[in-house]
Amino acid sequence: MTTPMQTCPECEDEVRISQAARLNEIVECAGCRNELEVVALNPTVLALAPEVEEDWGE
Amino acid sequence: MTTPMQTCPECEDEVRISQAARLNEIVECAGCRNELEVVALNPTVLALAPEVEEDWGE
Amino acid sequence: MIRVAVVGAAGYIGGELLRLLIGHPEVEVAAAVSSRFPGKRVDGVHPNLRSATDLLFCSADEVDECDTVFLATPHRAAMTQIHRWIGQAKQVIDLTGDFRLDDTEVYQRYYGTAHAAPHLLGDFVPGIPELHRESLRSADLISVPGCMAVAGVLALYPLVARDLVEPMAQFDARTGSSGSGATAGEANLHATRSGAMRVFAPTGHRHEAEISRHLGIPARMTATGVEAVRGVQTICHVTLRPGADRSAVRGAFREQYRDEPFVRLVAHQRGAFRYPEPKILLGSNFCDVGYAVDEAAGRMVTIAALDNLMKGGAGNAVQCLNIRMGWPEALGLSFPGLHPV
Amino acid sequence: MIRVAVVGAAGYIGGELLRLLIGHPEVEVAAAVSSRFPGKRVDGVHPNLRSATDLLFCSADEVDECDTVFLATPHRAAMTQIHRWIGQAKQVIDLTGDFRLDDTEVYQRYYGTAHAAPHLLGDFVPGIPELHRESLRSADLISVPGCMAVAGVLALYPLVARDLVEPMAQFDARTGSSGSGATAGEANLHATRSGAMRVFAPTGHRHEAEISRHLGIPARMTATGVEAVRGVQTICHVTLRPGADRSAVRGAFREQYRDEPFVRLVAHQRGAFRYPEPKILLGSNFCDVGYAVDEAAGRMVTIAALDNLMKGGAGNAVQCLNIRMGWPEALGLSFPGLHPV
Amino acid sequence: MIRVAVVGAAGYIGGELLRLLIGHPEVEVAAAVSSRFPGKRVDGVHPNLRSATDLLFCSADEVDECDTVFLATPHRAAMTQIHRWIGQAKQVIDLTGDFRLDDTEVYQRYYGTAHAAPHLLGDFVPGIPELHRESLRSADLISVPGCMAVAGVLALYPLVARDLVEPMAQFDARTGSSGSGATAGEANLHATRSGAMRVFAPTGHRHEAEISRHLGIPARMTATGVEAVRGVQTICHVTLRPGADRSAVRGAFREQYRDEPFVRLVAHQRGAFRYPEPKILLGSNFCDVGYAVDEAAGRMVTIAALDNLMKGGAGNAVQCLNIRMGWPEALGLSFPGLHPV
Amino acid sequence: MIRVAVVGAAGYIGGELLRLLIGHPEVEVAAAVSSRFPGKRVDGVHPNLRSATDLLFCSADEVDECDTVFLATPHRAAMTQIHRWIGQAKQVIDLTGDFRLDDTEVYQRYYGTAHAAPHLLGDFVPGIPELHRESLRSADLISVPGCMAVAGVLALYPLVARDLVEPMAQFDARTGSSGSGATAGEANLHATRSGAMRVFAPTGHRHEAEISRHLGIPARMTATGVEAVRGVQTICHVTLRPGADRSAVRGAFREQYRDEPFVRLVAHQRGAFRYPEPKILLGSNFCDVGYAVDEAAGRMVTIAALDNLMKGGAGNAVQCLNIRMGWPEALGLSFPGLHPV
Ligand SMILES: NC(=O)c1ccc[n+]([C@@H]2O[C@H](COP(=O)([O-])OP(=O)(O)OC[C@H]3O[C@@H](n4cnc5c(N)ncnc54)[C@H](OP(=O)(O)O)[C@@H]3O)[C@@H](O)[C@H]2O)c1
Ligand SMILES: NC(=O)c1ccc[n+]([C@@H]2O[C@H](COP(=O)([O-])OP(=O)(O)OC[C@H]3O[C@@H](n4cnc5c(N)ncnc54)[C@H](OP(=O)(O)O)[C@@H]3O)[C@@H](O)[C@H]2O)c1
Ligand SMILES: NC(=O)c1ccc[n+]([C@@H]2O[C@H](COP(=O)([O-])OP(=O)(O)OC[C@H]3O[C@@H](n4cnc5c(N)ncnc54)[C@H](OP(=O)(O)O)[C@@H]3O)[C@@H](O)[C@H]2O)c1
Ligand SMILES: NC(=O)c1ccc[n+]([C@@H]2O[C@H](COP(=O)([O-])OP(=O)(O)OC[C@H]3O[C@@H](n4cnc5c(N)ncnc54)[C@H](OP(=O)(O)O)[C@@H]3O)[C@@H](O)[C@H]2O)c1
Ligand SMILES: [Zn+2]
Ligand SMILES: [Zn+2]
Repeated sequence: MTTPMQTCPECEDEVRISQAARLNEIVECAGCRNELEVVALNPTVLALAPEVEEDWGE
Repeated sequence: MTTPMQTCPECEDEVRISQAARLNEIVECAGCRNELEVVALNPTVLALAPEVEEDWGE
Repeated sequence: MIRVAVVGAAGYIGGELLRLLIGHPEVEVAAAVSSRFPGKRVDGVHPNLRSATDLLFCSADEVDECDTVFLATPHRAAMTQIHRWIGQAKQVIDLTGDFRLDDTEVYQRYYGTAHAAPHLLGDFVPGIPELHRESLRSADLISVPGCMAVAGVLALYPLVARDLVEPMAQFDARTGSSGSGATAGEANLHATRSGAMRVFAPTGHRHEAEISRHLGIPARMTATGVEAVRGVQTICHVTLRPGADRSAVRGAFREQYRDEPFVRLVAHQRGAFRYPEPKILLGSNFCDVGYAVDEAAGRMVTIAALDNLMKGGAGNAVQCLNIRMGWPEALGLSFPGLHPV
Repeated sequence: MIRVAVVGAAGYIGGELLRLLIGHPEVEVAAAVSSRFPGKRVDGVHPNLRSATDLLFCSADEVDECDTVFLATPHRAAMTQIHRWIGQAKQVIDLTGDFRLDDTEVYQRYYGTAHAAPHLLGDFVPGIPELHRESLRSADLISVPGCMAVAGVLALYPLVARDLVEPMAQFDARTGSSGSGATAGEANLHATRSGAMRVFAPTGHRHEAEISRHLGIPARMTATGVEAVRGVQTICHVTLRPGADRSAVRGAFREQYRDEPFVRLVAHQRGAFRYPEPKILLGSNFCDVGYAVDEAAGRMVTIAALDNLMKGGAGNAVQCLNIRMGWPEALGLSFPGLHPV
Repeated sequence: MIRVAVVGAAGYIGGELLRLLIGHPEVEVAAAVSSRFPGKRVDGVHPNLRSATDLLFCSADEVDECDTVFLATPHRAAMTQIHRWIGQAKQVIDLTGDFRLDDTEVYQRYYGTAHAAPHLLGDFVPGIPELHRESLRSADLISVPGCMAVAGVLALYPLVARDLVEPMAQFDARTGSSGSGATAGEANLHATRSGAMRVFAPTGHRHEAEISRHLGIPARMTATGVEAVRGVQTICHVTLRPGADRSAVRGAFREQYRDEPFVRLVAHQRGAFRYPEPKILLGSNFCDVGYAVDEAAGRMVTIAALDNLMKGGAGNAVQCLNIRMGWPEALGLSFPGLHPV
Repeated sequence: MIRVAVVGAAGYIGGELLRLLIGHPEVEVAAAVSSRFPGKRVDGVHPNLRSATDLLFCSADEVDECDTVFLATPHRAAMTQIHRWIGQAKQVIDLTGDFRLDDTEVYQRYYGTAHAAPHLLGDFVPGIPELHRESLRSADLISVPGCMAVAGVLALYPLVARDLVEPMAQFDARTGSSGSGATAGEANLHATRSGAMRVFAPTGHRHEAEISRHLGIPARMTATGVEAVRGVQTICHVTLRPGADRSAVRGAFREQYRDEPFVRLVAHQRGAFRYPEPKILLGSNFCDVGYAVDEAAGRMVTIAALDNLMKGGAGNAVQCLNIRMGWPEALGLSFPGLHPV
């Protein structure tokens, strides 16, 4: 079961959150592949998870 | 022995013509790699030699 | 089952068409035309088709009536032979450059020769499902665009259609060696072409004209041959219109391609493949499209990648056939591509 | 429809299994196990699966009961986890080296460690349809051989089975970089590995032991990493038995492989692809086999080529699954390979 | 004979410096600094130096006084260690990004960190002989620019210096995998990086800032990793000023580079190598520069190519050393490059 | 200073000779012969020589007397033209296959044609400094061996000379595309040759005959074209004589090559380059040689690598010239090779 869609704060793509989602759970946005943290429940609020910038090294 | 420099009609680079050059002789310009024809002597006049366009095929 | 013929079947596009059509559940390949190899086995030229077919090449004269003819000859040959094939088949799907432009003067400028069948130019429907799907459903003359043109058009169309960018596009295109066909000369010798970054068209590449036609804005293209056999990638530099921002750009792409079976948005924040890259598309019919917006500078970049023999040619042609016949659009085109590769 | 799980799903073999199983009409992928990426999208690691699946990786603990489990972990992990998976699925198809040998001493010699589940060694049916098709029809434990071993065995079996060659085989194997998996270190850095001809196993390669087991003759192998991502080719030098000639050799191969769906004989007199070459096999499940006989010298050479992730691994595993389930043997394995590429 | 030390000697730039300096008739390599390999043979890391040297790596603490120190460490390490090296050598030639910009704010913007030695920024002479030869003759602090920056600056400088183009340059840069150094992670795994067309910097590449500094006009750069180990190529799109035509452009390049030992004009009408290409430059110190003018459109393209480890780094640094020491500028840099390759 | 002429100067070997000879301090290139390009610039064909020379190709008839002529024509052309060149120069250094064998019957068998100058076969000294240095000091006719032959001979000679192995050698040779010259046809088209593992000589390669001649034992060779432009690697399988062990093998190689300027022993326990690999040898004149002994099996493998245009051809020829002229043997041959590359 999934709740109705949430919107990714980065790319505005729709993100599916399972109904069993807990606070601080990390989900991945399919649009931009950012990691999103569930920062509030009822209603669910998503925020960009802090992350070290990934380097391609070029 | 070479005559003083001629100028390439295509790229304006200097082209060395041997003093023994004959009419209709073909020389190659170092600047643009076009083939140049000696179309007159005394003074020497160079013209672009007619050439099928080379295709890279891409 | 329909019966199809492929003209220019011994070439790269011809071979890719054969691979797809032999594997297509609704199609029977009735003829594979080659002037050099009539009577020879098709898999002698296309070794990947060993055990897939016992088909032999035939000459053009041996072709019976059939439903659809695919033209995969060099430029110019299609427009001189077009009447013959129109007489012999219900549909002609042309993959050459001959019927891609609708303006004879532009044609003359870019191809350096007069058009041999100018009266037919207006009858061809451009083989771009994403822009012309409805017309393709009933089209009997289809002209599939050039590989870099497909990439360029798909990468920019959502922005141009919504007036998000200024009307001028600068393309930087890269292509593998199969883009020049199987009949190329010594510039394509392995030792010369291997590892190349060959700027073969610094200005004035022919696909400029096609992109301009479809987008209605001027396009400039610099094209470079890089180390690859298959694969095209285009980078496009455009200036944002006042008011256009990242969100509008994102929305435009998402809306435009939401339901497209063969266009994928690839503009991720992480991973080695965060922007479109041809290598994971080999053999697949996808055109991957991505973008990056520099809001501060008021500029943006779009990126598109595809397999030039697939979405850039034969695959796109089969997609058009599927649409024309009312079949599922992805029929025979389901190979997703490989990784690693 | 059966439900399957892939363990080691974030690796190269795991990714190839996912590609094949997601596209397989009789299979539902119930679980893709990864310890590093649970909860992450599968297409984040395998970008070619974008739009093919929304599947997420899960941890081993999250796997429900399913019909078949594929093990694509590093060596050693399979034999220590085997009981868990046997308890959870009806069939286990192992792609690691753990159950490929039937002799614990040979195992110890080639892998440098004691076997963790020696009692099970005899229960695994080797995943070589060409030699063990009948046993595979009812096998619940299947061990798919190594990529170079498959090539080596198929290239030599017809000759050994008919006693046409002396009992000693010298192999020269070449492999692309994907053969060492996605977790390899700095020796696989692009700048180091690119253009390599790296003799990584001058003597004593592990696949020697597998080949010897299946052929019943001593085998020696020198293995070299060459420039390629996918692809394995083995050259095998053998001495003809007295009386064995070209005709006998040709007859042996033809008879052996006449009806095999995934073995093709390639020993032509002309063309650039007259002997087996991996590049036209990328993504396909074929093992191409060829040979050249030097009657005067009483020696011959056999040549085999395959895609290490396909017939050399995941493709072969799916072929075994098809046999086990009684499905058409080529189901989900019909991609013929590309040319040019 | 001068005594030199190389810091970061186990890296790609460090290894190239060692190759050049060991072969340089006026130089003795006194120290090759590596933190990971002190006491280990230099040719263990750089196998091309086998039989050329018995040198061992040492730690930074073991370095005696010497004449010149080359810094080939990662970014940031140079600016934190700079005082140490200034105290120990008469000249410091820095190859990192740390002293390439003269504006701390621009530095902060492009490198995402505050500069650790801002007071020294003005003391470094840019290591571009073609622009700063006179200053280099007496420079004791030299900062060698980035590989794509060198290419970009040399390709555009003659035009900008003569006001032939509008003040905005759009660069499309392509680079081989060695550009990211020997310490890169899994994005540089062979199977992932091989055959790539990876747009790793769609906008905002750091070399933009360097180019802008040297040319005094805004520069935008999109950078793509393509299949190559060594080699950089930049394409630059600019708009011609009114009145500027092909003849003026040609004259500008010819005049500017007539006497430059390491810049060659390559803009021919024929041949596969008619524009600059990196592959024939491997190991050489040339930067080849070419151009194509589209007078009708009022636009032009410049093209530059070099070996990123040579003219894009170590070779350029040695050229600077030669100038500083009053030696012939090409000393130790005479390798012309290979063809075919 | 001596004056030299290169015949076949527009080919790959010819171009490499020009590069080396133009850079050689004791040599002046008096003539570069080409039938297709007389009067054209040499750097039009060999773009790496831009700025190194203004030399033009000439026809054979325009060649004046000179000291040394290098023949780099296709096979057969050398033996039919040999008298002309002997009359015109003091030394002839032939790089073709025409004077490599000393037995006309073996020649006929391997080349399929009768020899045109059999009386001269005995007059040519083989251009293998490691075996014939003394004779080369006064040789006026030198025949440089084939690229794979040089590798094969150097890899095995120390063992054969000391009777450490049984008299039968099985070679597996791999080569880049430049090995087939610049005039090759469509099998060398980039899209076909790229990524190849093409077994072009499963049995009976011509270099077998050369190796047998120099080693005095039968040699068999299987040759494969792999992805590379330059580079040859040979693997040789031999059987140890009773009593021969690892220590004896090691001693043999060390003793044989201790003072050789261009043979390096590479048989390390660690590192990605622990055995000979061609890629770090591009442009260098080294032949790297390594080995691995399987004492238990009584067998061993030797491995050799070189750049086919250098130690496998032009470089070796210049080394022979240096010896003949009494110059330092490495004059003009000091480029060590690149890494990474
Ligand atoms: N390569 C690509 O990436 C690509 C992508 C999109 C579109 N295209 C277009 O597709 C067409 C074919 O390209 P390609 O790359 O496949 O070229 P190709 O490999 O050179 O093949 C062309 C084939 O056409 C045949 N042919 C030559 N002259 C002909 C004539 N006068 N009449 C009929 N057939 C003739 C040749 O075979 P026979 O001489 O044996 O008949 C040849 O096999 C071109 O128009 C090209 O622009 C190519
Ligand atoms: N590559 C080939 O050509 C080829 C061909 C035939 C057979 N094989 C065999 O197939 C197996 C996988 O090879 P590969 O090339 O795919 O390797 P790989 O790319 O390195 O992948 C192995 C995967 O196993 C997982 N893993 C690591 N340690 C594990 C453990 N202790 N338990 C469970 N999973 C673990 C890893 O993912 P997580 O850490 O995220 O779980 C990793 O993604 C090997 O046994 C190999 O011999 C490979
Ligand atoms: N690659 C190019 O094309 C190129 C071109 C021009 C300029 N550059 C610049 O040159 C520098 C080196 O690049 P590269 O490609 O050679 O990188 P690299 O291969 O990664 O080498 C860097 C070397 O620096 C050493 N190092 C690491 N951390 C250090 C520290 N804190 N202090 C001192 N040494 C440290 C490392 O060896 P140890 O850990 O053993 O000391 C390593 O071998 C970079 O600043 C780069 O921007 C590179
Ligand atoms: N490639 C290698 O790795 C290698 C290594 C060692 C030895 N070799 C040997 O070196 C020789 C040249 O090989 P390559 O690879 O350089 O070949 P290539 O690239 O094909 O060059 C041969 C050159 O010979 C000229 N030529 C052709 N026919 C001729 C004739 N009848 N008389 C005089 N010149 C003729 C051609 O130029 P024009 O037609 O313009 O005169 C051509 O440029 C061959 O004998 C080969 O076996 C090659
Ligand atoms: Zn998002
Ligand atoms: Zn000119």
